Amino acid sequence: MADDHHGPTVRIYLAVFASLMFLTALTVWVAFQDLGMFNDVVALGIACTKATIVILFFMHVKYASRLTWLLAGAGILFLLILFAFAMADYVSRGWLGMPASHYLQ
Amino acid sequence: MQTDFPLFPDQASSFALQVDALYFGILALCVFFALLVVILVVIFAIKYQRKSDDEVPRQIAGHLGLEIFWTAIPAVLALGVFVWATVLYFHLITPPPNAMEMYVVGKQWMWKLQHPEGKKEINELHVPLGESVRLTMTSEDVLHSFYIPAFRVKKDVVPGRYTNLWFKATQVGSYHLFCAEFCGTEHSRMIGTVHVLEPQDYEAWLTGGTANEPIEVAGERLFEQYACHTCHKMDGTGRGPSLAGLFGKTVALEGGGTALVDEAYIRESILNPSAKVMAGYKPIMPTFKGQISEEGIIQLIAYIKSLKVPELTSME
Amino acid sequence: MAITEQDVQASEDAPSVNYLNNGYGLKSWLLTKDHKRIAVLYIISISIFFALGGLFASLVRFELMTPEGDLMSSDTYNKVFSMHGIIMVFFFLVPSIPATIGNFLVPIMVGAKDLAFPRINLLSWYVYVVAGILGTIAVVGGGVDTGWTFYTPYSSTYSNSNVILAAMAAFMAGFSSILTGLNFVVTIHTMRAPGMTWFRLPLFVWSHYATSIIMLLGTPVIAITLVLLMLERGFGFGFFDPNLGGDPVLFQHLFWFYSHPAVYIMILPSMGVMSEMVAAVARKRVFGYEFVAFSSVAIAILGFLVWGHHMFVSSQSTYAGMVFSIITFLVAVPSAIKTFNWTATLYKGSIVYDTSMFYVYGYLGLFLVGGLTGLFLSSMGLDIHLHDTYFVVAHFHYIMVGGQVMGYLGGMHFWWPKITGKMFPDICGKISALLVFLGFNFTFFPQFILGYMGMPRRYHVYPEEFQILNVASSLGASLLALGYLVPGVYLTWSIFKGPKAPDNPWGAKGLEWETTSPPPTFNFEETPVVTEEAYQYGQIEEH
Amino acid sequence: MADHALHHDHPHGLAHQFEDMPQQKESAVIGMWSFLITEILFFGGFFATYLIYRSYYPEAFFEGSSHLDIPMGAFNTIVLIVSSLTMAMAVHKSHEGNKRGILVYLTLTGILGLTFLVVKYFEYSAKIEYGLVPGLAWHPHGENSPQLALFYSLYFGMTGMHALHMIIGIGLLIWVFVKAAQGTYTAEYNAPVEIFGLYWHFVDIVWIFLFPLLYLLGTQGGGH
Repeated sequence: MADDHHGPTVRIYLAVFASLMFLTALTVWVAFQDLGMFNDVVALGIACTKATIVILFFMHVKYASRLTWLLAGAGILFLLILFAFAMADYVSRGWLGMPASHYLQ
Repeated sequence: MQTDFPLFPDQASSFALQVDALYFGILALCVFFALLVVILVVIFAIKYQRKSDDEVPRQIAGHLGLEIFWTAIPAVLALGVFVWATVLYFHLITPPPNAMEMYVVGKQWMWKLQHPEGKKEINELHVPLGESVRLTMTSEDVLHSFYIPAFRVKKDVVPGRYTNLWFKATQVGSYHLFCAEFCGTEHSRMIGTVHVLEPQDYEAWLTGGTANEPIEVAGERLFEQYACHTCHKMDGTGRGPSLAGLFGKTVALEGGGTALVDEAYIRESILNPSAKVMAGYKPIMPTFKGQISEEGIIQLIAYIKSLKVPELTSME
Repeated sequence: MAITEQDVQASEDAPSVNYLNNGYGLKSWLLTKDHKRIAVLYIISISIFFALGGLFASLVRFELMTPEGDLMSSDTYNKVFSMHGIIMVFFFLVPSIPATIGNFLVPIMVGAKDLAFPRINLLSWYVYVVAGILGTIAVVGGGVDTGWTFYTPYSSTYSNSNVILAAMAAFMAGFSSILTGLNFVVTIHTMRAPGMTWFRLPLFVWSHYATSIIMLLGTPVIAITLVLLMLERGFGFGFFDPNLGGDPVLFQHLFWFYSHPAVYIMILPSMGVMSEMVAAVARKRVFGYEFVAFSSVAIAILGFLVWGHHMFVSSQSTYAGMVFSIITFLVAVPSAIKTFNWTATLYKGSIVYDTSMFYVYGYLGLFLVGGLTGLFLSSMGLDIHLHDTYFVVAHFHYIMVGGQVMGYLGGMHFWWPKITGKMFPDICGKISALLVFLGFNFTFFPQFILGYMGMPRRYHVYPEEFQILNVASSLGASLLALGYLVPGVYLTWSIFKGPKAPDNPWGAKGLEWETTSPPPTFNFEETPVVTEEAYQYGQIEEH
Repeated sequence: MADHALHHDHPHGLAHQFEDMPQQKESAVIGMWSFLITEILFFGGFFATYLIYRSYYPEAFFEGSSHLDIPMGAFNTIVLIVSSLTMAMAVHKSHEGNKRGILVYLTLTGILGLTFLVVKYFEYSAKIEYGLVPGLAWHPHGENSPQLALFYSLYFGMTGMHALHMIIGIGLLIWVFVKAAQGTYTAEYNAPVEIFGLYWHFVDIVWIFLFPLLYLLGTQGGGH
C-alpha cells in the first residue's frame, strides 16, 4: 500500500521539534517567575500544549482516521472523569460546615 | 427483646420508621415491576407456545413510542426515589445542635467509648432514652464501621481523622453494635451492645461504678501534663493563642485563609501544629504525634471545648 | 428441538476438517492461535477456578450453619471468603463469558477468520494462567485475608497474609482481560465481513464491544491501584496509610473506579447472551434492536460515573455522594430498557420449550431481583443501614451469580453444539436450569432478610437469631452446587457419547449458525457477505 | 473489504486473518491506540493520587520538589524530545521503505533513551545518598516528614514506572531494529515501526507532564 494518508513532512517534524524545545525553555523560565497560583496553571497549560503537539504530529493523529481521534479522546475523557469525580469528593468534604473529616492528620 | 426467629430488626431510634418507610416504598415499586414482567413473560410463554417446528411468527422491529414510554417512566420513578432517599440522608447525617457528645475509638478488635462525664466503656454503650447523641469517632489502626442495626445508623471509622454519627433512641432495650467494615481476624467479634435506658436510669448508671472523672477533667490533667498551659494562657498573653471560647469559631490563619476550629482542626494542631497556624502566632509549637493516644487527644478536645470565656462572642 | 434427517445428513456431509480435529497433541493446543481453541482452553481453565471458588463458597456456607465458629478459626474463615471472592471475581466472572463464548463467537459473528491479534489472544490466556498459578501459590502458601476488596490500611500494613502475591495475581488477571478487550475492540472495528454494518451486528457483539470499552478504560486503574498497594506494603512507600501521610479513602476511589464498572464487565456479556437466546427461543427479531444495543454502551459509560455509591458511609463527601447516587439511579434505566425489550420480544413470538428457554426465563427472574434490589442500595438514606450487610451480598450475587452465571451456563448450552459438534440431552439441560434457579433463590433470598435485620458481611460468628435464615441459605447452596455439577456431568458425557450436532440445531439466525458445527479453522469456507439485518426470521414489520 | 479471501498468494507480511494490507495496518494502529488508552489511565491513577495529595499538602510538596535537580530534569526533557524527533524520523523513513534510514534513526533513538536512563540513575543515586527514599532510606524527621515521604513516594513511583516503560521501550526498539536490519520492513509493510513509534511518543508525553509537576513545583516554594 502506498502511503495514501499524507503523513507530515520532515519540515513539519522540525517545526514541531523547535516548538517543543521552545516550550520546554518557556516552562522552565516561567517556573522562576512568581505568578502566584498561576504558576501551576501556566506549567500545566504548557505541558498540555506540548502533549497535544506530540499527539497531533509525531503520533500522526492529525492525519489519522476519525476512529483514532475517538480512541485518543476517550482515553483523555475518562482520565478527566477519574480526576473530576475523585477530586469532587476531596474538594467538597466539609462543605456542610459540619466538623467534617476534611483534614487528614 | 429478641424473639427466636425474627424477620425484621427492632425499630429503636427516631430514624427507624423513616428508613423503613423508604424501604417499603422501594419494595412496593420493585414488587410491582417484578410482577409486571413475570406475569407478562409467563402469559407469553403459555399463549405463544411454538405450535409447529416451522412456525415463523410475525416480526416486529420495535416501537419508538413504547421505548420512550418505558425509558421515561423508570427514569422519573428513579429520580423520585433519589429525592426521597437523599432528603432522608441529610436528615440522618445532621445532628441537632444540642446533642450529647460521646466519643468512640475503634481498634482491632474492640470499641472504646467515652461519655462526656468521663465514664469509659468497652464494647458497651449506655445512652439515655429520647436524647440526641452525637458520636465523634476515630480509629487507632484500620478501617472499622460503627453500626447499630436497630437504630439504622452506620458510619465508617477511619484512622487519621474524625467521622460523626448521631441518633436518638426511642425504645428502651439492648441492641447489637457491630463492626461492619472488615478489619481483620476477629472482625466478627468486634461487637457490642447498646443499652437504651430511661433518663433517670441513665443518671443512676452514670453515677454508679468507679472512675467517674469527667472527660474534660482528664483532658485538663493532660493539658497540664504536656505543659500546654505554659504557652496557651487563658488570658491570651502566652506564645500561643488562648483556647478559651475558641471552639466553634472561625479563625484567620497565618498566611491567609481561615479555618473552623472543630475537632479535626484541634487534632491536626496537636499532631501537625505548623499546618494551620492562627494569624498572629509563630509556628513554634512542637508536634505531639506519637506521644498522645487517640483517647488522650479526644480528652484534650473535650477540655478545650469546655473552656468558655464569660462573655462569649458570637459564633459566626 | 427436533433434528430432521436432512440436518443429520447435512452435518455428515460437512467437511471433515474442523478446528477440533485440525491437529492433535498438546502442542497443537498450547501453541494454537485459533480463537476457538483458545476459547476452549479458557473454558477448561475457568471451570477449574469456578470449582475452586465454589469449594471455598461451600466452606463459607458450612461454617455459617451455626452461629459459633466451630468448623474453622476466624483466621481461616477470613482467608476462605477472601479467596472465594478473589478467585470468583478475577479468575471466573471477569473472564468467563468474554474469554470463552465471546472469544469463540465474536470473530464468527462479525464474519472474520480470527481475532485481529491471534498471538495476543494466546498471550492473554498464558497471562491468565500465570496469574492463576500466582493466585494458587498465594492460597497454598497461607492464603490472603483482606477480602477481594483489598481495603487499606488493613491490606497494606496490618494483614499478615500473602497480600502482595494475591494483588500480583489480580494485576496479571487484569492484564489478561485488557488484552482480550483490546482484541475485541479492534476486531469489531476493522474485521467485519462485507455488508456487516454496525446495525447488523448481533447484540452479543454489541454487548462485547461495550464490555471491551470497560476492560480498556477501567482495568488499568485497578492495575495502578494494586501497584500502589504493593509499593506501600512492600517498600513502605506511603500512599494510603494515614501513618505514612496517606488517605485510606483514596484507595477506595481508585479501587471502585474499576471495580464498579467491572460488575458491568460481568453482566453485559450475559445480557448479550440473553439477547441472542431470547431471539432464538421466540424465533423473533429482538424488539427495539437499537435501544438494546445503545443501552449496552450507555451502561458501559454511565458505569464509570457511579463508583462512589460503594462509599456512602466511608466518610466521602455528601455532595460527591449525591452525584454518585443520582447517576446510579440513572443506570437502572438502560437495564430496565433491556428487560422490557426482551419481554416485548417474547410477545407474539413462537416460544419453544427447550433448555434455552428455561435458562432465559431463569435469567430474567434472577436479573430482575438483582437489578431492582440495586435501587435500595443506591438510595443514600437506605444504604446507610444496608451497606456492608448481607443485603449487599445477596444483591450482588443475584447480579453476578444469578445473572452472569445463568447467562454463562445458558450460553454454554445454547452454543454447545457449535463448540463441540455434539448435542446434549435436552431434559438434562432443563433439569439443571431448574436446579440452579431454585437453588439460587434458596441460597440468596434469605440473605436479603438477614441483611435488613443487620447481619454484617464477612462475619465468622454471628448472633443466634440469625441462625435459621443462615441454615436455609446453606441448604439452598447445596442444591445450587448440585445444579452446577449436573451440567458438568452430562456436557462432558455428550462430548464422547452425544449425538452429532447439525449446523443449526435451534433454527436460529446468525453467521455462527451458517457455518459447520464445529466450525472449520478459519470459520467459513468463504468470507460471508451479509445482506440482511440481525435476527431476520421473517419479513420485518415496522411500527 | 475485498472478498479475495484466498490464503495463498498473499502479500509479504500479511497475517492470515486479514484480507489485505490496509486492513492489517489499520488494525495495528487501532490496537496500539487501544493499548495507549490503557496506559493513559494507568498513569492516570498516579496523577490522580498526585493531584489529591498535592492539593492537601502544598507546603510539603513544594519542599520535596525543591530537592529535585532541575537541570538534570530539564536535560532529560530535552533528551526525550530529541528522541521523539528521531523516532518520528525513523517512522518516516519506514514509510519510504528506507532500511538504512530506519536503522540510523532507531540507533539515535536508542542512544538517547539510554542517556535518559543514565541521568535517571544518577538522580536516584543522589536521592538514596541523601536518604530521600521513603521506607528504604529515609532521613527527614520533621513534623511534616510523612507528607514529604508522600511526595517522594509519588516521585519514585511515577518516575520509576516511567523508567520501566523506557526500559521496555528500549527492549522493543532492539527487536524492531533487528527486524529492520533483516529487511523485514518495506514501504508496504511497516506497521511494527509505526506502532512502536506511538509507544515511544507516549512515554515521552508522560515525561512532559512529570517534569513540571515534580521538578518545577519547588521553585516557588511557600509562595502560596
